[in-house]
Amino acid sequence: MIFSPLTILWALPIVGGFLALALRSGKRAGVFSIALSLISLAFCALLPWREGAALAVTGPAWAYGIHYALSMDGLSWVMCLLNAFLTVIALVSSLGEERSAGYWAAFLFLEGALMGVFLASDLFLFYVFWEVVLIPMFFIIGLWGSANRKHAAVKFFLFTFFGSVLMLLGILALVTLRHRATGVWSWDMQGLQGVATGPAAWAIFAALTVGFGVKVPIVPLHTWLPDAHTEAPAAGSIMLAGVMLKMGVYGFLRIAIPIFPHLSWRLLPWLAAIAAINIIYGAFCALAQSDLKRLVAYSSIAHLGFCLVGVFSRTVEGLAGGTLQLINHGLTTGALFLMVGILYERSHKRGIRDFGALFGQAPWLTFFFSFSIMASIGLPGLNGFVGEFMSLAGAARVLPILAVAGVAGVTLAAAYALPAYQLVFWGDRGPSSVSSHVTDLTVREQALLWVLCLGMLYIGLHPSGLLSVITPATKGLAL
Amino acid sequence: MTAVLPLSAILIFAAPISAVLISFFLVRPFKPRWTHWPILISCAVVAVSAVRIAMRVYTTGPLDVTLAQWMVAGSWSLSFGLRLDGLSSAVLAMVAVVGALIHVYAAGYMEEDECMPRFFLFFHLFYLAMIGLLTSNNYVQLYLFWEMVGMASYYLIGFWYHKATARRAAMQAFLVNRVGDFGFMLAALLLLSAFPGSGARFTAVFPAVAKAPPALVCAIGYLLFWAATAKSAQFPLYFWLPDAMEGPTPVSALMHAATMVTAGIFLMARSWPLIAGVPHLPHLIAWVGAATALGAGIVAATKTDLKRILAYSTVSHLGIMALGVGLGEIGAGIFHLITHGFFKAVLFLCAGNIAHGLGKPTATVDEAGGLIKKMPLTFVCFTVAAFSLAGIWPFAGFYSKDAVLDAAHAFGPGMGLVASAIGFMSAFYIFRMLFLVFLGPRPRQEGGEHGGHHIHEAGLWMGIPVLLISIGAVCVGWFGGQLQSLLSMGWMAAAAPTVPHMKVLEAWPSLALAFAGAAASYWWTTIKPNWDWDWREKSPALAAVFASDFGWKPAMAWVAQAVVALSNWLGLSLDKGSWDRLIEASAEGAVEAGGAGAALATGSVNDYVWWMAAGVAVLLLAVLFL
Amino acid sequence: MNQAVWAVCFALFAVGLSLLILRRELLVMLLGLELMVNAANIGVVYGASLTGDAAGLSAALLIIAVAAAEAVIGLSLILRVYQSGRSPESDVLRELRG
Amino acid sequence: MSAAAVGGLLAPQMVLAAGLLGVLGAGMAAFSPKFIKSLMILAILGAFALAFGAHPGAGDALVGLDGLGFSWQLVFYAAALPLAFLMVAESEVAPALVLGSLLGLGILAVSANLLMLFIGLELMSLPAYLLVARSRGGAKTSVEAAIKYFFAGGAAGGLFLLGLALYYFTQKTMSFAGPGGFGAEAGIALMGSAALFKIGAFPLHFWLPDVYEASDPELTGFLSTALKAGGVLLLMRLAALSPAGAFSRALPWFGAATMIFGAVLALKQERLQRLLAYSSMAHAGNIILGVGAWAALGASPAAAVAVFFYLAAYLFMNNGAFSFLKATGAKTRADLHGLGARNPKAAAAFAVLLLALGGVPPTAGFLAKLLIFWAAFKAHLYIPLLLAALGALLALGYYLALLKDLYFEDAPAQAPALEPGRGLAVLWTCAVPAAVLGVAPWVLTYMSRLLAL
Repeated sequence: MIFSPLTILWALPIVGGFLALALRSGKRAGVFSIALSLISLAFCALLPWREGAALAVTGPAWAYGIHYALSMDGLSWVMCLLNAFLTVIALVSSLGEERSAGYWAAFLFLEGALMGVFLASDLFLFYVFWEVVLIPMFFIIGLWGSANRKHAAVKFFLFTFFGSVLMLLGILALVTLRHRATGVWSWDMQGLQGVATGPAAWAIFAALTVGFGVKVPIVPLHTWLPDAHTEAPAAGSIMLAGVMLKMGVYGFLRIAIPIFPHLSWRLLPWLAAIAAINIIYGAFCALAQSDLKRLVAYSSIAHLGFCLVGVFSRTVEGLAGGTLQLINHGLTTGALFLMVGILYERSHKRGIRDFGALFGQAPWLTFFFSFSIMASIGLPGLNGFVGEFMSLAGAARVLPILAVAGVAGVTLAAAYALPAYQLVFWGDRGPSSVSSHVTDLTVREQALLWVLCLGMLYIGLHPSGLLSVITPATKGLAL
Repeated sequence: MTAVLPLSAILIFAAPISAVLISFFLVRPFKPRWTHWPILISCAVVAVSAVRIAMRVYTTGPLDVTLAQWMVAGSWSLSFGLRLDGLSSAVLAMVAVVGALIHVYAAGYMEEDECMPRFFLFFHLFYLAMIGLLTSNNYVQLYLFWEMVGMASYYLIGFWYHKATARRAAMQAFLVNRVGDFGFMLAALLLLSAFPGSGARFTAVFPAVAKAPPALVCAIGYLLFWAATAKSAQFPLYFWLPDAMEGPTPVSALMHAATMVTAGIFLMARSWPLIAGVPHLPHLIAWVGAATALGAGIVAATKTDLKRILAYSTVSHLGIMALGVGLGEIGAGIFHLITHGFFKAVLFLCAGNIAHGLGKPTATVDEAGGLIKKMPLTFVCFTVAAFSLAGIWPFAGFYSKDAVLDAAHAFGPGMGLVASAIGFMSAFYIFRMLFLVFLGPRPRQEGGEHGGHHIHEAGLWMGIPVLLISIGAVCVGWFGGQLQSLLSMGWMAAAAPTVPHMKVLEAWPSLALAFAGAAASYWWTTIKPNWDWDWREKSPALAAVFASDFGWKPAMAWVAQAVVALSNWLGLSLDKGSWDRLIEASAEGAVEAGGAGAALATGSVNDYVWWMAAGVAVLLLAVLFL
Repeated sequence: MNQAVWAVCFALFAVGLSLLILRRELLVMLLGLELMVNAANIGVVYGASLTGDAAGLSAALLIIAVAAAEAVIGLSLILRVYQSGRSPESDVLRELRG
Repeated sequence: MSAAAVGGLLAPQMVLAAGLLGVLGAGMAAFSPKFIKSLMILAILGAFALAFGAHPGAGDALVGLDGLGFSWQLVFYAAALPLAFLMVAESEVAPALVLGSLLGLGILAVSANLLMLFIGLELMSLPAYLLVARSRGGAKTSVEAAIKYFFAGGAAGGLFLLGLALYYFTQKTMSFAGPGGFGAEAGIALMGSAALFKIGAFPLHFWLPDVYEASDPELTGFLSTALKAGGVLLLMRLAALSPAGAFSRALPWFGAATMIFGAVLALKQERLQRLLAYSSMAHAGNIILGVGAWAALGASPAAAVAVFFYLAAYLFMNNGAFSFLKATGAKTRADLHGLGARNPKAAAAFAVLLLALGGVPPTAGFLAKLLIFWAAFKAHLYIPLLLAALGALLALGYYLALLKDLYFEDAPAQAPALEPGRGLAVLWTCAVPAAVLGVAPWVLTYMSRLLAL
C-alpha cells in the first residue's frame, strides 16, 4: 500500500522540511534537520530491498493510468543512498554559518524530491519529482548564493525547465502511443519498449535526450551549470553536483535506454560523440578557468562524460562503471566543493590566484584537497579511476575511438586540476593574496572530509561491494 | 590463497604500508622528528625480504597468485595479484636494497628540514609504489602503481613548494608522465577488449597474443612503448627528467637509480612477449633508445650543474637500456638497469654530499674544483661509480653496458657507429665531471672557497650508504650468469633471455672508446683548464642549441602554450563569450521583444478595433481557404 | 434580392466599423457601433421574413432592446469622460498603453 | 419538457435575479452596504449550491443544461466569490452589477440557442463595463479603460450579431443543430471572433491589458477568470457547431499566437496588473489551444476535461494572485522587493501561486498545462504544441522574475508605502488548492464525470 517504507523514504525529509520551517529558529532547525537527515540515511541504508523490485508500491489508479508507483532496485538504492549521504554532508558543512530555518528546510525538501526521482516507477510521478527538485534548489541558489546569485538562480531554473518540457512532451508521446497500440492508458515505465517506431521513436528519443541531457549536462546544453555552481552556497553545490547532475544519467539508465534499446544502440556514434565532447570540452574549459568553483564545475561536465561513455557503451562493465562513477563523482566533487566553500567562507574569494602557499597554515585542508584532486583526476587506487576505467573498458570494447577520447580526458584532467592545486596550496603568497585569512580545518570539517576521503579510498580499492549492488540492476541493459 | 604466500612476499607490502600508517597517525602527531624510524625499519625489512624473494625464486621458481577481486561486473573482472618471477625479483632486489640505503642517506640529508615527516611519508610511498609496480601480475594493477609512482614523485619533486622552479618541475613531471600514461591506460583498455576474460593478467595475455586481433595487439604494443618513453625518459617525452632535479637529492637518487625511471624499461621487458611480435616496434624502441642515449650523452657533456649532468646521464643510460631491450637483449637491458641502479645512486649521493659539503642545495662545476683533498671519501666513491658508468673493466657497468653496445654493433654498422659514440660520450661526460669537480681548482672555479665556508665530508648517515652502494657499483657486474638463470624463472616468452658474459679482452674496442673519452675529457678539463668556459663564450649559438636540447624544449613549451591557448579559446572565448552569450542573448532578446511589442498597444481604441478587424479578416480568410 | 439585402447589410456594417476605426469622437464611434448592430439586425429580419419565422422576428426585437441598453451604457461612459474634464475623443484617452 | 422542469434548470439564475432585485431594493431602502454585500454573497453562494445540485437535462428550444454548462456554471459562481468577498461596496450599485454580470454568465451556461448566447454575452459584458469604470473610485484611467472595453466589446457584439444573422439566414434556425455549409462556417467565424475577443486572443486582445490594469485587483481577478470562462464556453459552443470546420482548425494557431504574444509582452512589464494581464493572455492561449484540440477530437463534452481543469486551476491561481495584490497593495515589480522577508506569509502564498501559474509541478498549473499538451498531442497538433512548450518556457521567465523580486531582491532603503487591503484569507484559500491540485489527478476523474452528466 501507499504507506510503505519507500513512501517514508521520500516523505520523511519533506515532512521534516515543513517541521523545520515551523521551528523558526535557524539553530534549532539546523540541529533538527541534521538529525532527520541522519535518520533518513540510516533508514535508506537499512532498507531491506532485494533484487527484482521486491520493494515496490503501487497505489490506486488515479486518472488516465496515472499511478502512485514506487520501486527500488540496486540502482535506485545506491542513488538514494548517495542522496541521503550527501545531504548529511551538506547540512553538517553548513553548521559553520548562521542560517535561517528556510535554508535547512530547503535542503530537506531537496532530499525528499530527489528520493522521489530515484524511486518513482510511474512516469507522471517521476516528472513531478523531477521538477520539484528545481524549486528548493532555485531558492538555495537565489537566497543563499554569492554575488550573482539572482541571475544564476533564474538561469538555472529556466534552462533546466527547457529540457524538462521537451522531456515531458516525449513522455506524453510515449503514453499516448502506448494507448494507441494497446488501448490502455498507463504511465508505467515498464512496457514502453516498442510502442514508438520510425520517426516518432527518433523524435521521442531526441526529446528525452535533450531533457536528460540538460541535467547531465551534455555540451552544448551545459552553460547553466558553471553559473549555478559558482553562485550556489557550498552545500548547494555539493547537492547540485553530487546528486542533481546524476538525475540526467539516471534518466538515461531508467527511461531512455530501456525504452529505446535498439535505437539508442544505433545512435551510439552520435551519443558517443556527445559523451566524448563532454569529456574533452569540459576538460579544456576547466583548464581556462580562473575561479576555483567554475573549474570544479567544468570538471563535473567532463566527469559526467565518463558516466555517459559507460552507459552508452551498453556493456556490463561500462554500465556498472558509469553508474559507479555517479557515486564517485558525488563523493569527490562533493569534497572539492566543500573545501572550496570553506575557502570562500574564510576569505570570501574563489579566484585561484587569490590564494597561494596555503600549505603552511592549513596543512589538513591541503591534505584533503590533494587527496580529492587525485581522486578527481583518476588516480588508480582511488574511486575516480574505477569508474572511469570500467566505463572506458566498456567503450573500448564497442568503440575504441571513444576510449581514446576518454583517456585523453583523463590526461587533460591532470592538466587542469594540478595547476589550480599548486597555485592555491603551494607557491608564493602574491601581493593580493588573501591566504592569511584562511585557517585550517575545524574538527567538524575534518570529520566530514575524513568520511568522504575514506569513502573514496574504499571505493577505489574495493568497489566490488557497490558493484555487486549496481550490476544486477544495470546489466539488463547490456547488449 | 594467502596460505601459499611466503612471509617475505607479505612483508614487502605489509612493512611499508604499516610503516606509513604508523608514522602518519602515531609518530608524526607526537614526535615529528622520529617519523623516519618506523620507515627505516620497514626499509630494512623490505630489503631483506626482497633478497629472500630473489633467492627463493632462484631456487624454487616463480610465484603467480591472484589475491583479491578488484573491479567486478558480471563476468568482467579485474583482480589484485602478485607475480614474483625472475624479472620482478631481480629488479626488486636491486630496488629494495638501493632504495633502503637511500632512505638511510635521506635520514641524514633531511635531518634539519622542518618538513622531514612529510618527506619521509612520500618517500616511502614512492618506494612502496615501485615495489608494487614490480610485483603486479596484471597490467591494470601495474598501472595503479605506475600512477602511484608518478603521484609520489610529484609531491617529492615539488617538496620545496616555495621554490617556483620546483613547482614547475613537479608539474611538468606529472603532466608529461600523464601524457605517457595516456598510452598505458589506453593499452590496458585495449588489452581487456583484445583479450576478453584475461583480466589483463600477464599469464593470460601473453599465451594468447598470437590469437588476438593483430591490429589491436600492434596498437597495444606501440601504446605501451609510448608509456615507457614518458616514465623512462625517452625521446620525445624525456624532458621532464632533467628538470625533476628540483627535489631534494635523495629524491633524485631514488628516482634515477631505483624507482620511477626504471619502470618504463621494466614494463617493456615485462611486455616483451607482446612487443616482440609487433612489427617494427622492437627496432623503433632500439632506435629511439639509441637516439636518446646519444643526444642526452652529448647534452650531458655541456651541463655545468652537477645534478643536471647526472640527470642527462640517466636519460642517456635509460636510452642504452631501451636499446638493449629493443634489440631483443632483454637480459642485457635488465642487467644494465640493475648495475645502473647502483652506480647512478652513488653518483647522485656523491653529488648530494658535494653540495652539502659546499653548504648549498645544489652545486655547479663553477663552485667546485679541487675537492679531492677536502672530500677524499666522496672522491673515491665517485671515481668508482664513474668507472662503472664509463664501462671500464672490472666495474659493474662494463658487463652490462658493453653487453648492450656489443649487441648494437652486431645489429648493423649504423647502429654500431651510434653505439660507439654513446660509449665515448658516456666516458667523456662522466670523467669531465669527475675532473672538473675534484681536480683543480681552475681559474674560473671557486673551489668551494666562498664566504669562508669550511668544506667537509658528510656525516655517517650520509657516508655509509654511499660506501655500501659503491661496493655494489663495483661488484654487481660479476653476477651476470646468476642473473641469467634468475631471469629465466617464469619468463613468459619463447626464448629465455641471455646475459652475455663480457670478456675484457674481447671487448677492447669499447674499452678503448671509454679510455679515449676519459683521455679527451682530461685534455679539455685539465690540460686546457679554461676550455669548458671559453667555448661557451665564443659560440653562444652553439651553447644555446645544447641548452635547448637541440630545440626540443622550446618545441615542447610551444605545445604547452598551444594547449593553454586552445583552452582559453574554448573555455573563455567560445564557451563563455560566444555560446553562453548567445543563450543569454536569446533570453534578453525575448525581453526586448516584449518591450518592442508593447508599442503595438498604442492606447487608442481605434487601433484596437482595427486590430480586431484584422483578426476577423484572418478568420474569414481561414474559412475561405482552409 | 438576397444579394441586394446582404449588400446593404454588409455596407452598413462596414460603414459602422469604419466609423469605429477611423473617427476619434466617441459619440461618432457610438453611432458606428449602433450602425453595426442594426446592420446585422437587417440580416436577421430579412432571414426571418423569408421563412415567416416568428422566433426570428422576436429575436430582432430583442436585439434592438439590447442595442438600446448598450447605447445607454455607452452614453453614460462618455458622460463620465466629460465630467472628468476631458474632451470625449479617443485620442485623449491614451494614458493606458504599452 | 414541462415549464417546471425548465424552471428547475434555471434555479441558480433565478436566485441570482432575485438577489439582484433584492440588492437593488435594499439599496433603495437604505440598508447598510454591509448588508447589501452579504445579500450578494448569499445569492452567489445559493446559486453555486443550486448549480451544484442541478440535474442536467435537455430543456426546451432556448435553454438546456448539459455537462459542459453544468461544470462551467460552477466555475462562474466560484470565480465570483473572491470578488464578492474583497470588493468595496459603498452602495448597492456594484453588487447589483456583479450579480447582473453573473446572471449573464448563468444564462450563457444554460443557453441552447445562439440568441440566448448573445443575450448571455451582452448581459455579462454590460455590467462589466460599468464595474471597470467604477474601479479605483472612478479614476480617470478606469473610465478610459471602460471606454475602450466598451467600444471594443461593442464591436465584438456587432460581429457576433452579423455572424448570427449569416448563420440564421443560411441555416434557417438559431439552434445549435443547423445543416452547416459555407454560410454557417462564416457565421461561426464571425461569432467566434466575439468569443476570441472575450478570451483575449491575439489580435483581438488589445483592450485587455488596459482594462486589467485599470481595474481593482479583485475585479481583474473576476474578469480574468469568470468572464474569461464565459468566453471559453461561448467558444466551445461555437466550435462544437462545426468541430472539423475552418474556425475550429484555426483555433490552435490562434492559441499558439496568443500565448507567445502574451508571454513575450509580459516579459518587460513593470506594473504588476499589466504583467498579469499579459500573462493571462498566455494562459488564454493555452486554453484556446485546448479548445482547438478538443474540437479536433470530436468536441464531446466529456472530453473537455483539459479545458475545464485549466479553467478551474486558473480560477484559483489568478484570483489568488490578484488577491495578493489586493492584500499587499503592491503595484509595480519594485513594490515586491523584499516582500519575502517583510510579509512572509503573503509572499509564500504568492510564491506558490506564481509557481502554479508557471506550470511547475506539483501545482495545479502543471497538471493543467500537461492536460492541454496531451490533448494537443492526441489531436496531432504538433507545431502548436511545440509553440506551447516555448510559451510555457517564456511564461516561466516572468514568473521567476517575480519570485526573484519577492525573495532575492532587498527592499529599497525607503520602501514605498503600500496600502494593504484585506485578502489574506482569500489568498490562502486560493493558494492551497493551486499548490496541491497538480498531484491530485483523481480530481480529473471526478471532473470528467461531471462533464459527462
